[in-house]
Amino acid sequence: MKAGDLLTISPLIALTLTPVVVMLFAAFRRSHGLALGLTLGGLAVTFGTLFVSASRTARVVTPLVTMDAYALFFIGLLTVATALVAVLSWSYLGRLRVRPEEYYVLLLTATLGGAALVAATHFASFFLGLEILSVSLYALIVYPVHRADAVEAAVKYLVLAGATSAFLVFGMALVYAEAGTMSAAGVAKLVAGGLGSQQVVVTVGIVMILVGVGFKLAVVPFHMWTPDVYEGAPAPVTAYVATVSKGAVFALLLRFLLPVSSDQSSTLFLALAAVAVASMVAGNLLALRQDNVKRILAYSSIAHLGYLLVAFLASGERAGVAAGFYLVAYFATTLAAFGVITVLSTGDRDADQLSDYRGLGARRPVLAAVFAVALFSLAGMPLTMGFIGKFVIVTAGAGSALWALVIVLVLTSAIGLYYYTRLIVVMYVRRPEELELAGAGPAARVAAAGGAAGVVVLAALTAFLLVFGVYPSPLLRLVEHAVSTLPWP
Amino acid sequence: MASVSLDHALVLAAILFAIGFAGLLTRRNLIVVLACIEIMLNAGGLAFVAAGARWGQADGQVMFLFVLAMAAAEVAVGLAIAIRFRQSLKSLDVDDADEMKG
Amino acid sequence: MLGLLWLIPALPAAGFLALVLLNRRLDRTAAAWIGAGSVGLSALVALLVCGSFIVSPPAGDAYHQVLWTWMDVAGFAPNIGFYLDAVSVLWVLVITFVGFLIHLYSTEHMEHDEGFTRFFMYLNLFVASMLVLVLADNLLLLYLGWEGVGLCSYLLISFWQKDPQNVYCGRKAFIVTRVGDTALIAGLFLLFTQVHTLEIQPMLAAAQESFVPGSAVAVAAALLILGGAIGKSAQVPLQTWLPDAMAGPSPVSALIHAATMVTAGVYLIARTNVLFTLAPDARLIVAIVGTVTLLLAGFSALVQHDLKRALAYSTISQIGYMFLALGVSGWEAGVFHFMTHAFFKALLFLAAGVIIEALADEHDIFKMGGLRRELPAVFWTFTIGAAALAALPFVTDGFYSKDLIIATSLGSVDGNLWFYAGAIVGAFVTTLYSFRLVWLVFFGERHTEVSRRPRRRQLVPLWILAVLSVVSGLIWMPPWLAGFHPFETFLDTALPPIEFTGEYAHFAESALGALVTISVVVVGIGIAWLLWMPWRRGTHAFSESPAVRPLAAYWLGGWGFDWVYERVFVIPVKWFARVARNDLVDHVVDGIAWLNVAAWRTLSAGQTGRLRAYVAVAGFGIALVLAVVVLR
Amino acid sequence: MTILFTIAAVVAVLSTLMVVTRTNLVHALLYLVVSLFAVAVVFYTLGAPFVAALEVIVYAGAIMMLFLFAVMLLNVGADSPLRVPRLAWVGPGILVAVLLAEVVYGLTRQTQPLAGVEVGPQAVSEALYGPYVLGVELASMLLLAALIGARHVAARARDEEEAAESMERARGLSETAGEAPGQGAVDDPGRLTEEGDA
Amino acid sequence: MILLWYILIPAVAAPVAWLLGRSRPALARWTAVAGTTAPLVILAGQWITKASALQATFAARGPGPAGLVAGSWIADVKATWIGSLGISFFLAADGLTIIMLLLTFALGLLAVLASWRGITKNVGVFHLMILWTVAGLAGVFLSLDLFLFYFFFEMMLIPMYFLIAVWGHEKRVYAAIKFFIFTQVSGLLMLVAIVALVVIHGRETGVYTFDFTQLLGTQMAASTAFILMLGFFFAFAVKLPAWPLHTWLPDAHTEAPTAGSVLLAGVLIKIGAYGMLRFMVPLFPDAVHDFRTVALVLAVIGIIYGAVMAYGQSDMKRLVAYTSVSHMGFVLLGVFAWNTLALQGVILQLVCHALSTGALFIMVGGLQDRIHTRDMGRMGGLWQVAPRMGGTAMFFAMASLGLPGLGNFVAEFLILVGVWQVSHWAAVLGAVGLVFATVYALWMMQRAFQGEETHGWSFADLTKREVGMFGAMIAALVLLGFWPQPLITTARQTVTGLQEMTAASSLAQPRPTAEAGDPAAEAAAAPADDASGATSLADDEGAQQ
Repeated sequence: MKAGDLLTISPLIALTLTPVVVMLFAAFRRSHGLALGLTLGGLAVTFGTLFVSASRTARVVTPLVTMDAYALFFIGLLTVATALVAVLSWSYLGRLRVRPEEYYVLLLTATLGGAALVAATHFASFFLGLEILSVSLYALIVYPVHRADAVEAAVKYLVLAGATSAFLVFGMALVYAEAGTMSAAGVAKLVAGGLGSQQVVVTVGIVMILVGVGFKLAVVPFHMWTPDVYEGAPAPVTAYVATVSKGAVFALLLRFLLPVSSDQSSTLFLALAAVAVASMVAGNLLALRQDNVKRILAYSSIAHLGYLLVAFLASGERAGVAAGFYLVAYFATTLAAFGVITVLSTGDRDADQLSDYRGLGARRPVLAAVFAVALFSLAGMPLTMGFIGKFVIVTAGAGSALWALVIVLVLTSAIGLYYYTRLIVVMYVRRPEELELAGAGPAARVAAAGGAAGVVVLAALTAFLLVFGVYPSPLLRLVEHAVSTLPWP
Repeated sequence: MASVSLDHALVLAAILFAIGFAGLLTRRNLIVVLACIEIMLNAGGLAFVAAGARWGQADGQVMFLFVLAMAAAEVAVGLAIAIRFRQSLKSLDVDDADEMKG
Repeated sequence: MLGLLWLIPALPAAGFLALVLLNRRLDRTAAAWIGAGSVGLSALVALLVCGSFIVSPPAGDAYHQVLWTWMDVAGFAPNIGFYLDAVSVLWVLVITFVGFLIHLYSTEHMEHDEGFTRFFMYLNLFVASMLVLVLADNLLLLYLGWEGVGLCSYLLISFWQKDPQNVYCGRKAFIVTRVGDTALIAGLFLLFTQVHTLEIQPMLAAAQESFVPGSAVAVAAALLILGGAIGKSAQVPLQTWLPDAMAGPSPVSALIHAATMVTAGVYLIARTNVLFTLAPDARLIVAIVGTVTLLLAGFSALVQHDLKRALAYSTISQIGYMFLALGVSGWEAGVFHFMTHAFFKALLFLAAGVIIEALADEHDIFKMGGLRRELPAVFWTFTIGAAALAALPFVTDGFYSKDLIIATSLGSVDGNLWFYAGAIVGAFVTTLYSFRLVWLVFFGERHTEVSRRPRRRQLVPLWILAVLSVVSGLIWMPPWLAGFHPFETFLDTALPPIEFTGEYAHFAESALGALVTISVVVVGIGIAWLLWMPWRRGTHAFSESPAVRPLAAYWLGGWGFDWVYERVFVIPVKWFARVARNDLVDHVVDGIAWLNVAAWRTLSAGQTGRLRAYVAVAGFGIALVLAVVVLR
Repeated sequence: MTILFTIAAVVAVLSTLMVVTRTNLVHALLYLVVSLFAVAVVFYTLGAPFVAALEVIVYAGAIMMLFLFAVMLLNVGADSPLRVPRLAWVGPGILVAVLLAEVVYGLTRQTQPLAGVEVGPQAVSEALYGPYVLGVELASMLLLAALIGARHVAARARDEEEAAESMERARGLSETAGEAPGQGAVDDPGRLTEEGDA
Repeated sequence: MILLWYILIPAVAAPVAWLLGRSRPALARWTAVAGTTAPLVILAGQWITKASALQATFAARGPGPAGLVAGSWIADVKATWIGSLGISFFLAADGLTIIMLLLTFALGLLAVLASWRGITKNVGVFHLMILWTVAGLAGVFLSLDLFLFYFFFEMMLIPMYFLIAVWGHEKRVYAAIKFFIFTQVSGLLMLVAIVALVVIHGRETGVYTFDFTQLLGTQMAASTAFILMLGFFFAFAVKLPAWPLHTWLPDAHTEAPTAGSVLLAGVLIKIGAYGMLRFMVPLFPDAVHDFRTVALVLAVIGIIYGAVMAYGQSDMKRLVAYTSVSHMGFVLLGVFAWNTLALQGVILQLVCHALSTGALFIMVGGLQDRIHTRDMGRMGGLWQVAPRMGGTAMFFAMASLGLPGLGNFVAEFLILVGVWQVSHWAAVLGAVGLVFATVYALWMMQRAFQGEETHGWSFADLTKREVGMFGAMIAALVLLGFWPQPLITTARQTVTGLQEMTAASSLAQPRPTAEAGDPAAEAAAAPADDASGATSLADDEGAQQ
């Protein structure tokens, strides 16, 4: 690994140093503000190094990692998302009865895991990235240790993650045993070459790898953990799980299994299509009459991954752009939604009961507006990025004639309308005087001071959603540039 | 002769993996569940080493090393969480943890 | 002078607008002056215009005045324009003159009604619509007038809207006539599609060339127009609404349901006679409808208790005569009978109005009686009207017009014995029921006291109409009596003359034919006198006897048409509306919603919250995919 | 060499089966150790001596120790202190004996590894610090994350919760033994050993 | 550039109304009035100045890019919006658009005026929603880029949803969600159809664009064309509403506040008809021809079913809502008849229906403000209490049953004459629908206004403001009844342009009527106007406007 390579992988290095620095400072003086400051500083440096790495020509650094435009784009996305989560968590952690410093360290290591995943072109970096991400998340999920549901969520996540990682390892081993290669290009060649019958072992291997990936993406057969972990984990961590964890893994899936979309009759394609349909249907149906806001968003994220799979299954660069843009839209929307939950949550209970949101339009108009815009974006209504995202996916789907998938997407997103509008109705429609009459439930009292930073972040996110909902061209061009570096057939 | 025995190694790994997964499904004690996960990971490592042996490359063993590291990390956090589990739910039975459903 | 033609309908319309806008600020006299005044002025202008038309007929015996193009859509360009020829002159004169008399009468009759202004508002609108109907130069404008009069008849029938029964009768009238109008509008579509214009004269000319006589299109067009006429002129099968229309005030019955609106059908058929000449079987149907209606209504009139309902059935019967005349292509006879009928029927209704008002709203003729001395003026005018209705020979106008129709029904080119027999029987029955009313109302002992005497403004119209009922017949004397028939020559400029070329033509035209009808009438009067004067109690007992009672009740109810329509049309619609009140299709939509919720319930039950279940589901998913991979 | 492989494989399978089926937790863990030894022997037969050694040192050594510590901490084993009935040693003992025999035989015979070529530690370390150097760094971060995570989860929550507990305990102790509150050594096995930090 | 103003003015006025509303509600109302009257005035100005252009006999020309197919566009604005997907911000206006914009702004103004007293709770946001809907509507009628059309088509949903959900009556939440899902699902299906069309066009010509004028005339297999047409039809049939997809309308109209109902009935459901006229039929003429019989059946069922259901209702507002279903059945008939007469009738019907139903809704809203109920069972004899209201109600009931002399009759007559040339049975059943219309109109009058006054109601008759509104609408309806020519000339070029676009398809030839014995004359009666058989569609030499 030559000296120049260090510059190319400078973002990873920055992401590695930041948690170490935060940890060291925490060892000497435990101050919450300092931890956050360092974290944000580290993330800023990482973002800076992206441009340094971009300027480098040498892309491949050791067979493990390729820092191409695609990787840099997603690392940038992850870094920004982590920064937002960190700011959102600042007020939240203040109210928790646990030491906040480790939280930031774990957050940074998780982001490093994500960055490694995104840049991975080899089983080793793929596996290690995934595991760093998972291990950091175990601790993050159970961060408020005194909460019983956090522990329960962490156990479920840990056991399932462990099991699926085992599947992942075994799958990789099988592929390596048969194909002799562990690099993304090799696997792509295999998949493109058609996993014919003679290479059954390789197909089994890839399927087992998909189990690991499927678990992280929480698509249907592996989606069972999502609602419990979303509900149990603290709100900012849930936001992190829903965005960075899923986004990084999806970016990796796109890079590794790109050619699967070219041959629509292959087993793998049919399997993934079935998973996509099942996710869309189950995700939307499960959320229909759900009363817990975090569980609703959990199920809706399952459905949204189903939509993303449709984009993944569509062939051609247009589909890549669709998936990339939808990911950014999904990031912004989910962060906004969970941001609102975070700001509304108290020390001992997250604001996930419907009664917390009753009449929010009157009590907290700004937060209600942010949540409404986020919900409309999830539903794919115009003026929001969600609309352009859904439109771009439908175009990609129609482009490669995936009519069945597109129709299922359209119909299931209709079911989605019901529970999104149901939340909005709770927020706006109940007249405040009805509220007094009904004796509002223990509406979560919001700690006034801490929420300010969070609200600023939310406002920025909402603006982002609306601006790129109306005029998405610049973002689309950026995603096109990023996706172009992938080896499209 | 060499490849045959290597297939055996893979078969062995598969068997161990299956047993670990079966344990995961049946046993209710959290510690045993963690152990089963370790078994599955170990089987994965074995498969990797076998694959590496076939190609005569060191990659398999390097991957085993990483799997080893991951297993260690997993156990460490797992057991810490197990202790918290015992403290908050007063038992190690995984099925007790069904507060969140629906 | 003819240029003022547009003023005739414009004046009552202006009256209507004035009354609508100034509604609150007008007291009774002002309203009366505007209401009656506008129609009076219109009558005056009509007199001037028609006078100059008669004195110096314009070129082609017709005057066409176009105000503006109503709409111009790719070749379909009807305009708002008026067409005056002999037929419309007659109609305009009758409408405006009789209308004015009735307005005059109403200023007195409706004195104590709190909706006074509203009454004149609707009456003015009615006269305006009727004038537009008869003056329209194209069928679409005619249809506008057609529906306008339908609306006003609804508004006026349900004028006393406090009582829901009146409103029901108004609704029934409007809906039944609307059924007829649907046929008419379908006719309009057919005609426009065939000849590309709805302007009557060019349309008739184009129809003349392009329609093959007797072809399906010709017959269809004629029948559809007949459908419209049947609805408006209350002929079988759409006659059930007219008896109920008596719920309105008497002047309304006089103006709308005797003189003008109900004859709109006759006007329409007369106006589009070319279509009917092209479709002989359509003409046959018109004649059949006429005959059936005149008999059916005649018998019903014979058993009525209510004075106004009896007159209503008699109106249906007389219009049946007009349809019979038109059916046997005696267009001019029908028109002539329209004029004479307008005078004596308006007279009868106005007189009935006075009688009812005098006896404190008592409608039942068996409770009247002996009013000869109490209301002498009404007695004489009513009797003249009844005589004209019965076609008392030589002295009444009814005789001249009805006998002409009876003669035409036999002698004209399409005439035949059946129609003649029907006409004769009808004449006999008409004589019976008209003089039945006279004997029962004015002779015998008195049952109810007379509380109000008719005032002068009520009696003047009565006397004028009585004089007209006598005099108006003389303008068309039958050939065997005298050669004086200026009315026929006047009508020949617009309508084809009656040709007595049937096989019995000679007998029909001769004095002998007339003698038959005259004897029928005289005998009828005699029998009527016998039945209801000396043997009154006997006749009453006979009609109450078990054998006759069901038949009398059947006739009283208008031959069961109402009963049938209620069962066939009204009840199914009401039932469906009640059953499907909250939208059958909605249940389908709710069904889909329920399916979703059921799916949610099952799926969320699957989320047991237990870790091992999660692993099991994941395991099952993996096993499934692996099986597919291995087996495929 | 294949015989060695098969015997080790059989031992591994048997011991893993026993792990899953034993109701007594400690027995299960013992069998797990045996299973790891068996897998180590398999590695040796496959010509990966370095990894075999690692398996024994790290897997059996470190990870199993963690398990035993946890068991001890959670006081789960049939509520008796960590004594293991004599009979329980028989099963694992026999299996380990077999493995020992195999190893001795293998070492003395200098037999050829199954796959023909033996990938020694030297090759592994070349690969490790060649192409996979980034992997090593990432692995180190992985362990760091695990370290911090475990520490946070296991450590006592610093808030007033345990202060309340100590108050309670003080009251309880003063009633019974009249000792000065707040300094009684924590002997409740269920409690966590480490003293809460500052 | 004027076209941009029509969207911007209400869009800008919306937040202003909201902000001002927070301090003083009256200001919000006046901003809303300004937000709707300003574009109305500009539009009227443009209408008059462009009158000559509209009058001129139709010549296949029009401003805008060369690809602009035969049409009478009098102004257009075109800018690329999302270049990579071929989406352009393309607004264009012709006769039909002007009429629809007039309707939008007029009814927007009426909606604001109608809720002058009625709305007291957060007035600012209420007027924000109204102005937002008006801006969305203006966008829909102006946009000629299919994506932009879909964007505005869906964007309008949100404010209307809030209007119903927040300010509605008892079952408002159910009604709002039902309205929202119905329209959104059908909209999404249309989106799939649009995208499929673009993809097919792209694959055929290599150009991926959403510009309607270029997508026109895309050749594709008949079966695919039929499916795509169904996609469009489904969306517009829900909006129209056509028979089986209408169940959202009664709920939405009944539960919406007066302003909401006026906007809904007045303009929102017109988008269905407008969409069919502008996009669906020109894009898939042959598919429309094959689908014609089914559509006519649905329309006729809609007319009669709507009328009978209206008769069956006890809630007055629900009755009026069902009348819209019945009237829109005529529009569906007219669209699928697709000859000049029917199309002119359809455009006229859109305007007259908006006026008559809008007025009825304002009437019922006013009544509800006074006696706090819409149940006709508890009304009766209100004519004695409020004669002026009774008279106006009578007038608009007559308008809704299609009394000649009012605009509705002229529209329905033109439609039925046009339909007669295509299928006799449909025209006759349509005419029978008029009888049913009479039944429900008079039934409503009897139950509410006539009959004995038993419930002891006593309330103020129409206020000056209400008299002004109703007076304007009565004058408009009577004017349209006697002199509809201005509207007809404005729409003439559009109608001829539409016929031109489908001239090459089987839709243009009149269907040979199956009646036996029809003389040869029938075949000679080619489509009423003798539009020159200009086969070549793209012939535009108009310079960039």
